[in-house]
Amino acid sequence: MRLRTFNYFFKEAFISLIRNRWMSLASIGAVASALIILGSFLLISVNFDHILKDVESQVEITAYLEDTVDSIGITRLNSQISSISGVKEVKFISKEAALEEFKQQVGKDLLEGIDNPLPNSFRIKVDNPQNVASVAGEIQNLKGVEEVKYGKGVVEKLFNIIYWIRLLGLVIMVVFAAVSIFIISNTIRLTVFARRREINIMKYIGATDWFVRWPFLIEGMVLGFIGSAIAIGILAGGYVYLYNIVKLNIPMISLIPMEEFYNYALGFLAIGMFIGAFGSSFSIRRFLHV
Amino acid sequence: MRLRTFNYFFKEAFISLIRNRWMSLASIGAVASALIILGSFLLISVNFDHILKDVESQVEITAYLEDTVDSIGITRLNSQISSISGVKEVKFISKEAALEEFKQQVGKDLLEGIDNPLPNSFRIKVDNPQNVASVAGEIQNLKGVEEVKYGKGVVEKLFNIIYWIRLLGLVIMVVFAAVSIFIISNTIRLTVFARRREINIMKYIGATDWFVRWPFLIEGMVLGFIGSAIAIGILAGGYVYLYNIVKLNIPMISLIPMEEFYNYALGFLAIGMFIGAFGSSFSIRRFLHV
Amino acid sequence: MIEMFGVSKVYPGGLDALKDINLKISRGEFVFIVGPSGAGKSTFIKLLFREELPTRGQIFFNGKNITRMRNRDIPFLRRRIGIVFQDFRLLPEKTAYENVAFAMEVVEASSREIRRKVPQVLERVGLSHKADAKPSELSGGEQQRVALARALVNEPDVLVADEPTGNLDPDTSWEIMKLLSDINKRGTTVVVATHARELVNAMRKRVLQLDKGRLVRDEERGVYSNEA
Amino acid sequence: MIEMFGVSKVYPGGLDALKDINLKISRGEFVFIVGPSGAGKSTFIKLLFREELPTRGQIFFNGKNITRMRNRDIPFLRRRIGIVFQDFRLLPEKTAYENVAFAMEVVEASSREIRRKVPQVLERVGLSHKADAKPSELSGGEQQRVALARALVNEPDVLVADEPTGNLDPDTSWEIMKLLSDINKRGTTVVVATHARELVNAMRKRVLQLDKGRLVRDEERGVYSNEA
Ligand SMILES: Nc1ncnc2c1ncn2[C@@H]1O[C@H](COP(=O)(O)OP(=O)(O)OP(=O)(O)O)[C@@H](O)[C@H]1O
Ligand SMILES: Nc1ncnc2c1ncn2[C@@H]1O[C@H](COP(=O)(O)OP(=O)(O)OP(=O)(O)O)[C@@H](O)[C@H]1O
Ligand SMILES: [Mg+2]
Ligand SMILES: [Mg+2]
Repeated sequence: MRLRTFNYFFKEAFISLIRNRWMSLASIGAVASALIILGSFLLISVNFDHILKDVESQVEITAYLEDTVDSIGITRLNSQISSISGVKEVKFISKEAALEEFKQQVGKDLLEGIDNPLPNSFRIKVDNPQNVASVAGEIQNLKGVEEVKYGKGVVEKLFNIIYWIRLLGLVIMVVFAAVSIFIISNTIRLTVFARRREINIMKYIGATDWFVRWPFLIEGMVLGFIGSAIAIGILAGGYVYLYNIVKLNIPMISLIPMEEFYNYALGFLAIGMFIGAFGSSFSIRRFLHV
Repeated sequence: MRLRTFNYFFKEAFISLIRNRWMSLASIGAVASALIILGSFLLISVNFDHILKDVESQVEITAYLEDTVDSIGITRLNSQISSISGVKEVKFISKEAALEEFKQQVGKDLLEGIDNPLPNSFRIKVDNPQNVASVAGEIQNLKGVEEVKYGKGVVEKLFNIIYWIRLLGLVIMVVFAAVSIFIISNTIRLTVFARRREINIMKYIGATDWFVRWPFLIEGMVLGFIGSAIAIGILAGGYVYLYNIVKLNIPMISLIPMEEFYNYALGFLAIGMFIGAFGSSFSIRRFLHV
Repeated sequence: MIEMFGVSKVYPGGLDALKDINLKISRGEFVFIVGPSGAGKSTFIKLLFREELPTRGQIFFNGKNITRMRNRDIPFLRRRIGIVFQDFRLLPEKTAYENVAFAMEVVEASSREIRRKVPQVLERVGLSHKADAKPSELSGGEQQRVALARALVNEPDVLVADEPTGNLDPDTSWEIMKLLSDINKRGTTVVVATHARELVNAMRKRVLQLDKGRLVRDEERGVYSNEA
Repeated sequence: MIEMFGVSKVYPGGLDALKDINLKISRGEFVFIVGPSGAGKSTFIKLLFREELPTRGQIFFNGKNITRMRNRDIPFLRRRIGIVFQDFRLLPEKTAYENVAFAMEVVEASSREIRRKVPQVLERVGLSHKADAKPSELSGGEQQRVALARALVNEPDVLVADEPTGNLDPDTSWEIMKLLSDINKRGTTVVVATHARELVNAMRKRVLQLDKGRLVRDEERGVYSNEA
């Protein structure tokens, strides 16, 4: 195929985009709509996941120490616990600090006048929530540790819930992606359908399949590109807007900053162009066999 | 317009659905896809709201009693608190029960051998989370109540977050609904576009606008109906499936049973038919003026 | 029944398809419109049934000024004119029978009437055996005859045919012309744009000759061309 | 160059459009195909360039059996045959110039070649002044001539024209026939399906007459019809 023919394909594709501007807009709209929906859901679920991770990372192990452990023992235990693989953070809570916290929690000096009944303790965070149980077990075995608590049961339940929420999110994501692809290719198919006679005629006067296909393919790619660029623009704009509102009004929820989605945006452009190109070249197949 | 003409419109509509079966399927697919997306999001957000309500209703007020209050005083306080407007549930926690719970919480009998330092208390739930602060204030004023706690600050923050999440959900819902309507009408417009010549010809041989429009309108309505019925079927099936999985695996999350969505389903049918009918009759407008 | 006063048509792009046409076609006349390719014959016909509006001038149909007609009255004008289009304009998804029947549905004829008249008119154009074929399954001449049948079926006041024998062999063309002549004898005004020299010469009807948009000849009992 | 052996075509629906056709058209011949409406002329042509496959029989083009041709070789067959379709088949979104140019793009001609030849061939069919008009802005006869220009522009081995003068006045028809005759004299095989009795009678070329799908006459220097 000559280079000049390729020039021709590009020229044809762009002329056709403009001549059929009405259908071009419909296709671009469909691509943009579908990707806006898909992208919104993606943003929601990625952020939700981010929040879930936050929740997971809140899970702590508390190790209560025997009253007999002195400050040397505490230092030793601290380094022993720190060296357990999977441990991310170790924090010592003296019995006084514990009492203070308890008072805070109950809201009043209920234990006033009596001896502090609370023990010294460590609070340990692990790097991966899945390791909580095993780390807790290892700490339990250390000398000087009287008891280990980590909300057994509750943590497993929480993880279970999080697991199911993630799975659900994934399922919905897959469904949405499939539906989006369907919507886009459906629209492109209709625009090709509206031009079925044109395709037939080209074939009748001796065009090869690829000669007919190329301009459509390029056209589809351009439509997909423009459509996904619009989707990305709207999503990015909307997200930044929301991000700032959330940051201002609900500081305790930390959303992922827009910058981290740049690679997703590229993915979207790729998806848009891919579906556009293959949607249209696939759709013309049935009109080529004349 | 004669009745027999109306019969004719219906006949025409159905014949055309079958003759243009390929485009009919595309339209039905578009309606179904858009409504599946919209419906999924609706189901998610209604359930999410349900869970948020659950969270809200977990907010409790704890009223610690003075040690001097005897069992008669407790009964009196119980009925006084109950009679405060907005109070939904009052539960008495004796100091022994509180100790037991504390032990449970800490995981070990840390307070062994010393006197129970904890006071008697009431735990109060309110009907509307917005009332927490005012109810707490009223209880504070009752004689025999030493202190009232309700996680001041935290509750307000929680409510704030919930407010924003709801608002976000609503915004996304509106966006999704708009995008869905766009997708559906876009597709219908394309199917009408593919038949533009046909519409012109009808007009050229003396058909009135309404004569051309009616079969399209009926056709659009049938397409919308079928499309939304399919969407409802898939959504209901998927939801019941998920509902059972969730019920089995995460009993602590209570989803809304399918039955409660029956009115939504009717709404969906109405939306589908409306967009189908008006989408198609609107789209043919520009081809009628010849 | 049809009157034109100073009618001109300039298509966007600057072409003068018709220039200052003045004429009168009376009820019951049979008129041929002749002229070379691009002379403005189809444009003349398009003005009659309001496919196009004239750029200047007035057109009256049965005393009504159709250039000033409201959009919603146009369908009723068109129903009184049966048209055979040069490019047929058949509905591609309907069979020959349905294409003809559709013209009757449009005027809300009863189904009994439809079942009676459609086969009758298909018979007259010699297409009974093709009633169930779609346009794409018909030969060029067969499509042309379906278009004619559709124009006839409602017994219009005027029958306007644009090149109704362009795809027909001489024998079939003759039959079609006889058919048009018959219909004319029963009182229908007939206007035929054509290139069929032999037929025009043989029929000796009124001939309007267009050339580059001008009406250059209007002759009773005329022939296709005065030269040759 | 074109040979048919026992070729029959039965359309779905049971109609025998062609029955047992045997014939040979040699390189450089000029052949008219005549016959009443629905006789099978267009079907004959559709078989030549593989729009339709015969139900039975073999067709050879330049010694190649085109009924056994692979799909991907069909475009190259079609490029050697210039076709004027009865229904024109112009690309509606392209101008007259672009429609003709497109046929050259298909064979990957250079843009210089295209800029040279397209105006030339439009000139030959008398449409230079309509180069920038789209089909919807052309009269019936003008569209037909664009279709002819498109068929000519690649200088095909065979020119096949289905009713190329159906929408043309006698004078223009004569010019077109002279054009076809010219082309034929320069070596191109020409096959014309037509109803134009006068032209066929005047040209005295080989005539193939079809009737209800049968080849009923094959006559050198023949006339349109032996009766009348
Ligand atoms: N929509 C249009 N826009 C611009 N020019 C047009 C349009 N329709 C027709 N024309 C031009 O107007 C002139 C008259 O066209 P018209 O169709 O009336 O010719 P005609 O007499 O019917 O010719 P034919 O015998 O070839 O059918 C032609 O030159 C044609 O190119
Ligand atoms: N796709 C098809 N399906 C079924 N029947 C068809 C199809 N195409 C053509 N026919 C029938 O085959 C017969 C021959 O058709 P063809 O188009 O070859 O006729 P023709 O000789 O070209 O006639 P005309 O002069 O009217 O163009 C006709 O009776 C026609 O109805
Ligand atoms: Mg014309
Ligand atoms: Mg034919």
